[in-house]
Amino acid sequence: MADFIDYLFGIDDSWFSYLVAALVAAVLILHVVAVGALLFIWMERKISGRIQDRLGPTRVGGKFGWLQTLADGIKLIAKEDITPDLADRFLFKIAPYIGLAASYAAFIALPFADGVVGQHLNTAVFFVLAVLGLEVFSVILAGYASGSKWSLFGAMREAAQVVSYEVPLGMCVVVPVMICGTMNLTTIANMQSGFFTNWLVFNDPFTFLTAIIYFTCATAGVNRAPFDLAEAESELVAGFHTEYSGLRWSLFFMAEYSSMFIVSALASILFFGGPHGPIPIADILGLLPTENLGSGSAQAFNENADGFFAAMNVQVMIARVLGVGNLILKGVIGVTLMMWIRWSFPRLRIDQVMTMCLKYCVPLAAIGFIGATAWQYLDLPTGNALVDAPRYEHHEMWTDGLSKNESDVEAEAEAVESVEEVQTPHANDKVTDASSVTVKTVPVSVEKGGDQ
Amino acid sequence: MSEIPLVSELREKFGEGIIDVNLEAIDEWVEVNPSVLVEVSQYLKEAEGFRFDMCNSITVVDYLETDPKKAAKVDWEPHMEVVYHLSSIATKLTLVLKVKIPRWKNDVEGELPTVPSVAGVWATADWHEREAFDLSGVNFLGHPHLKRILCPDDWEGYPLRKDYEMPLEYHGIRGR
Amino acid sequence: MLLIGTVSVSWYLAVGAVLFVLGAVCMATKRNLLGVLMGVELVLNGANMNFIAFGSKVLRPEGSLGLDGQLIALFVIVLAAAEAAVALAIALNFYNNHNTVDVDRANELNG
Amino acid sequence: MATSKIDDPRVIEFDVRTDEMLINMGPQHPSTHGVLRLVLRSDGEVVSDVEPHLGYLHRCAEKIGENLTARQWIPYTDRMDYLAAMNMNLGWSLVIEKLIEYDLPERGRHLRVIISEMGRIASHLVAMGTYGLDLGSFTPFLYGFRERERILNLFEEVCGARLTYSYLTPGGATADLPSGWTDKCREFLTQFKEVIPELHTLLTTNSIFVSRTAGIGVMSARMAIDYGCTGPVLRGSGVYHDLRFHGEERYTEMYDGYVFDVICADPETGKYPESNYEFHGDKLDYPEIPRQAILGDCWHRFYVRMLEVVQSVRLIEQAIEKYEATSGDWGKPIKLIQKLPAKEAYMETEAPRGQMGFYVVGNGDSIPWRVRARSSSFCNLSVTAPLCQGILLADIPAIVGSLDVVMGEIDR
Amino acid sequence: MDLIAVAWPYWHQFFFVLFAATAIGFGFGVLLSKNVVRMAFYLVLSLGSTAGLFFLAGAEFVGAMQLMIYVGGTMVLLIFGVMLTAQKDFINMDTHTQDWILATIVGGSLLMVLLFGAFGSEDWKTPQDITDAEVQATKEATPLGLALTGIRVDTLGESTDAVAEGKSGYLMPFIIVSIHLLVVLIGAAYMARTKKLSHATDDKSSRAKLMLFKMEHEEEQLEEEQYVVTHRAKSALNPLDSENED
Repeated sequence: MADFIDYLFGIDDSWFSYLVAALVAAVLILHVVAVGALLFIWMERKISGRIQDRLGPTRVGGKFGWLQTLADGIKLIAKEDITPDLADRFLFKIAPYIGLAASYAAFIALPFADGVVGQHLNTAVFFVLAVLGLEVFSVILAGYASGSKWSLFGAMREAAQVVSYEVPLGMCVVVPVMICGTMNLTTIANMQSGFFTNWLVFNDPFTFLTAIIYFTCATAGVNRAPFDLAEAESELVAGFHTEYSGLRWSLFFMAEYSSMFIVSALASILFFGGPHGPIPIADILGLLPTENLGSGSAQAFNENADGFFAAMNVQVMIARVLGVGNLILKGVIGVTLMMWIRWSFPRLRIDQVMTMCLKYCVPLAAIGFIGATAWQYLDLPTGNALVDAPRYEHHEMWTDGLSKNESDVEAEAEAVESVEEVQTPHANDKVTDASSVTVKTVPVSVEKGGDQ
Repeated sequence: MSEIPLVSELREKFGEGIIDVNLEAIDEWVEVNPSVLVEVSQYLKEAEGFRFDMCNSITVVDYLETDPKKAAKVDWEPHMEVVYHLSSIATKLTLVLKVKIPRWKNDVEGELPTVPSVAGVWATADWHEREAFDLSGVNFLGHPHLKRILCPDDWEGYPLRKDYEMPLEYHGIRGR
Repeated sequence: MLLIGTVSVSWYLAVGAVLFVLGAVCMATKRNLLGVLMGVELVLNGANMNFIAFGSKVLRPEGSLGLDGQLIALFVIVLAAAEAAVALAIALNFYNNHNTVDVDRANELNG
Repeated sequence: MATSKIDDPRVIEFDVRTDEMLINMGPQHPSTHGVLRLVLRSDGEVVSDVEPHLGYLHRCAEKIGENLTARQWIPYTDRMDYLAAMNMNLGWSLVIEKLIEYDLPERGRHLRVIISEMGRIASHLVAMGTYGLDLGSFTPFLYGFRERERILNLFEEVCGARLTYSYLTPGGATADLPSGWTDKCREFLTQFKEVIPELHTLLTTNSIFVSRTAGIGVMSARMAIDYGCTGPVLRGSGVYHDLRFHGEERYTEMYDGYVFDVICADPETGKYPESNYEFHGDKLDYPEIPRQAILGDCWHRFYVRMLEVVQSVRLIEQAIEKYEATSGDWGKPIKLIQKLPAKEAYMETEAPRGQMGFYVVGNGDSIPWRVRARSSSFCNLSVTAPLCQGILLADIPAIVGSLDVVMGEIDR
Repeated sequence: MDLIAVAWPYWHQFFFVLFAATAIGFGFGVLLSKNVVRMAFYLVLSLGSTAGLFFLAGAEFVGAMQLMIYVGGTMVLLIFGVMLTAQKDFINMDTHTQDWILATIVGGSLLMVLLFGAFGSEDWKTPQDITDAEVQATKEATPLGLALTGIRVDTLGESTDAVAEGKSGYLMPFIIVSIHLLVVLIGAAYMARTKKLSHATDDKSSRAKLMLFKMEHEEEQLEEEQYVVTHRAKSALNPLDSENED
């Protein structure tokens, strides 16, 4: 992007172009957060309406009341911003922004498609989870600072719940990380390209189990019904946001809806192929030449301007748009599922939520993890192998930038030989098609050593 | 009706405590002396064959005619009646107990008349007696925490008394 | 933004040192048991900063600790979590038994 | 600070001790069904003591009754249990009829059965929906209200009002049923029967619902009777008592010739009466009683209401047939200034929330000397304090919701 | 859009100043704030900024872990503790003036020493040039993970015996820390319990116990059969009907 701006204005590498590039990315993500929240709130109303045998909003904005949320947003902005007397004013005012900032920051590392990502991180999975986990602070601080007992109850519940559910959530996330051998979300997604049988959820029974546990824990992690104890309206009035009004109140909801989308999108990347649809349309149409795909990531583009513009052709752009569409669609499906659950079930009690986590989610996640490890270790057939579909493995590794010249590739080959005796969890990695793979997992990890 | 053996048993057991029995009324009632009310209640609740295990309602009726013209015509002295409606889930019987009390204790205006509390016999009498105290101004002796239930704690007067007058104002709110 | 010239390891060490001292002073001055605990966290972070700085190949490709720095930092984080859990349990126990979190009042062992 | 009575399991072992606090639940709280105020004494999430505070809706309706004639007070009964106003009208009408010894024509009797059982269905639907709401499920509420709206439409055709009907009066009813109304009623029942399994799926058999209600707020039969609990609350504890069977003759004769079950679990076997509920020609069984449920818990109270709805449907079906088979007078209202004899009468009817009693003392004038309403919710609510000891905060809406109180009736 | 890699000199400085300023600033916040909840809040921000510095120094995995374990886990725990004990008297606690003076003197001199040390070495003070590739390489987490399992990929080229045998990793410390953590968590959970009552820790929950207790006390004199007349057969007729028939 920055290169592109340099090129556009005919200037040299300067901080200006990077600033513009960063702003563009930031604004785009902000749109996902803000417009996404608008869309999801509208969706929630329509979906709950349909579930409850009514219409939902119908008037504002012409058909289907699609501008209803915007109208409500304007109303909320116009409302008085009330701070209770007993509140800790500073914390009370800042709390909603922390939540929004956390869920916004998590988008930074979330790849919408190969190369469409705010900041490319090698530890993207954990970054997203970690940053999303910070959202709990907004709830705790809001609950504490409100000076209301109901808010405090909500905050305590939230703290206990989120910290507990992070454990099984992390264990579930480790499974795809373990199978793919990387924490890079782009790579994890690319490893699931091709037909839907290649999705990790169908890899083996344990990943299927893990996907379900992940979704359950994610629902609990973002405080959605039946785990929405922090804002249980029948018990705690409105929980942690009892005392909030106007814009600050709506910020909590923007944060909630965007984190719903993040966990759904993360689920789709980790288990459901991410930007890759069930049928590799882009591949079949030849939009995404396989030799481009491996190096289609951002840092490869940034290698040099030529490489960047070479890759920036129309075909790849269409493929990326398809990928972004796919991911957003899957995320929306996940969000819809959460809404469906919310409007169908009563709420659990706090001890039941904890029991669910400690008695069911943690052991099941552990079983899923051990089972998936054993499956990999024993090299049992994956779901993809059963249907005998072609397997695409597009590993995009940290050495992409290094192994550009022939000598490096040779060195890599040597490295492979030199460390063959090193048994690692990835030694039995899946069979790969040599032509479509840039670098193989294990050798790449040790290539640096070979270099020296 | 099966009240007749009941009445004879009651008379036998409590003698002077049973003041009056009316079997012609729509709902047959027994008037008892306040001093034996708790014992009678306990007996009625536990006696084989009756088992009045449920206290449906406790009502206080204020007999005071405020209109002097009509007051001349009535055939009773001003007094209050505490009416206990009892029924039995085990035997499906019903009974009305009545206790007659003066409107004010020792006829001193403001001193609440007293009746022994039956909250120890039927747990439900707890709230009913609080309501009767709140609205009619009857002091139930031995009640665990006799305080107003429907009106605010600092309300003045007992609204269901015939001579009750709405206060002119309550915390700055106009009463009438 | 170009106040300090190119950032070198020393600057990271300086940040670590400041955090360390802030934490140490915090430990010394706070009367609230949990405040003391927070000081400990700051101290550990200041120390961690040094490991990261020395282990960073970005800052100092030649002569860096390499992975060891990051690994030790990881261990420090994990141990800090364990330390916090134990300290918090002690704090709660103290609170339960003494009805206060003022460390100055924990003087039972005084002669 | 919990007391240290070791033998008393009411003192719960806390993971971490926090300080006790007093919390006001209500009068403005989403799950207190109006303006009930509960003062909770809680240590963290564990509530050790609950004290209900009433009176936020107090209008002293009894005092008003001492200044109005019997028929004029009918609208005030509407405003007691505003969710089952027809049944309130019925209770007052019957006690006045008892006082003036008036006998209702047969057509009016069947009319009253239709109307009061419809009122019971409407009330139980609200109870079901709001209970779902208390437990955090919004959808059953709207499902219940959708059906209730249909009943209200029918009521509107009958009397012109949708909430405060003032339809049943001493002497009968203000008007006969409009022509063609019974067909609409049948139509409603046909479609309503199909909805019942949906409601069971949404709540009764939902595992989260079961885990929230089963074994919570267990009330023994003795306790229920001692605290004067009546209606579904009493029957949920396994006490076989329904005034439609066991009440005064003047009331039970209204149901002469009707076939229906008293919904109550047999404490010996724990079984409810078998289903007589036709669904597309097949007999549809009631949902299974979950393993965790204990007789007298919140789940049973809810279940009793759900099954009573089916019995009401049965009753209405019979009543419509009987009503159509009879002709003549439906029972015209008594005169507005009908003189009341100098006697007193007390009568209880089986309203949806329990036994609603009215007591009237006449003095020969048309205005009663003393009027008294014995509220079923009032007595049912009094059991809150003993039930809510040593429970979790989230159980309070579950328990109070299962008692199904209406503040209009409690505060009068 | 890989900003840090290419625009290294600019962005490194910018973000270093940003994160260092917030880390130190909120560190001062922790020190100076009297309100314990705000202290915790400032500490969260300070630690978060430190995580930013870790990212900046190329330790992405450690940074993410700092966010996840430290900020996300430990700090939530800490705030939880603060809220449990934050009764009115303990929210604000003043420090004695003599403590302040003493601490400032000792802390100031310590800072001087440390800063002197930090800037004392020319080797540390002079920035070194790096290539993009090295920036990328240092961010990979796989070598870190392998090192925790005992395999040091970065030292494979070296020729010491330990390296040749693959023993230069951190497998043993990793296992020790894992067990340590487990033991500590169990111990902490045990310690934090109030050991007042152990009555309700049987197989049944205290809830069930409570219920049984209530039932026992209520049903002492209960003759249940009095209340529960035998259950009606289905389609029971109204009793009045049968009376009429009789």
